[in-house]
Amino acid sequence: MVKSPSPERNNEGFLEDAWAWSRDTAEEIASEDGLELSENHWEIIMFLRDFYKEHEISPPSNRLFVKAVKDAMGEEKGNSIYLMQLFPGTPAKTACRIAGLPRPTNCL
Amino acid sequence: MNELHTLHILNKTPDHPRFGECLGMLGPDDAIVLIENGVLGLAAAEGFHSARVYALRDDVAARGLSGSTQATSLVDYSEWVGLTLQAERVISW
Amino acid sequence: MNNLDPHSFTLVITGAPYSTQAPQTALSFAKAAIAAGHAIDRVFLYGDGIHLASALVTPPSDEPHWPKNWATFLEEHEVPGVACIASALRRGLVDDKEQKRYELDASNLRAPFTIAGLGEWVEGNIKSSRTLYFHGDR
Amino acid sequence: MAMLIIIDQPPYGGWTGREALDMAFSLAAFDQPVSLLFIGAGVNWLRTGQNTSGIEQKSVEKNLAAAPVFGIEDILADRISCERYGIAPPELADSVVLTDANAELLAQYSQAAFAG
Repeated sequence: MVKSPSPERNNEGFLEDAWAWSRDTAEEIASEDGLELSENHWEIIMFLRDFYKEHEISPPSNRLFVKAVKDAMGEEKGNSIYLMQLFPGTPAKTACRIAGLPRPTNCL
Repeated sequence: MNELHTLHILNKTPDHPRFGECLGMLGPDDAIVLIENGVLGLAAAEGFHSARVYALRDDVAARGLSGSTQATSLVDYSEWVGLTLQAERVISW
Repeated sequence: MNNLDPHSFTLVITGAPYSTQAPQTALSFAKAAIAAGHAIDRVFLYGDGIHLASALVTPPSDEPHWPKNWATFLEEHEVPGVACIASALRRGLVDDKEQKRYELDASNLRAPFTIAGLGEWVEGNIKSSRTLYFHGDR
Repeated sequence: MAMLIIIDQPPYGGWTGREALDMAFSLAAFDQPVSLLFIGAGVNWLRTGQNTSGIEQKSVEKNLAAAPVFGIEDILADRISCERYGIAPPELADSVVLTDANAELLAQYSQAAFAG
């Protein structure tokens, strides 16, 4: 299988165009963070992409990211420890980057 | 002095939609402070129901309205600061 | 609430200097509050209010310089002045850090103002006895 | 008691409403109780079927739909303003509650603010 060229990204590794994203892109970005994507990762990544499509915004802070996951999947996954394990650092930022969503404005 | 529920700070002219919204949410134990262009409400002889009406002296004077303030108490900045602390809540329109 | 006890205020300015009276009314209010023995916890610039923190504002020499006057006040009374980052970036106000982050040609934030998120506003709201808003007139 | 964020400006022609929504989101992010009130021309936020592709702006209809997810308590719409702009209750999302914007409503909140 021939891989298409990697889509353009900014200096913090975020995609310039959320719709240029593919699963290959996600794996490439994740590997830069030393992450190998499991089914648990994919579940959150696809949730974030659906959320972005539905609301035209990504959750604007880490706390709201956790709230949105909790609203969709319950306490077991909608908690910061679980999401931190999957997406180290600032989970919302790491997860948005892998999911191909725009760089948050650091508003909150 | 009576209890002061909400202090409404109004800086819009009577033609601005928010002027009317403010009057619509005015309660009997509320007070208004007219500031900036809000003081033009004095010239337009707006009815403020039973609310106490204050107007910021500097803004009234700047607009040449010192003569149209019979039922209004003119306040300076320091008295305005005091009013914001007397009220249960303050809303800036 | 007894207005003779010292209180603290968070002031939110959403009107731009020279398009609205908001920054100037807010400064008079702030000075009166301090003169009465109260404290200004912080000043938060939001929406068009962020223009007050621009280092490039240059009014004619015979008009008051509101950004400079505000900066002097903040320094004198050690009051934090914070511009909302989302409002600032959209309107072209950046500090050195954001200049680097977005690879821009220049920065234009006036000291002692800083750029931060709405969390600063939420915190001021919780900590202060009163939060006052100074809007434009449109 | 909750804070009331008021939106009285219609969407798209200006940014104040969006900045009001951001204020509400940030209160929710810090677990501070907050509700939204739409009044005057602001009720035009609540119309369904907004298609913004032609003006290259994000849909406030879609943005606002995230409010309940983030824990914003109530989304209120002033009854008279809705009548004025021909927004009938069936057109309002389930999460929107019709109310009368008056002193009694204001008294239920510790603070009320506009974004600009």
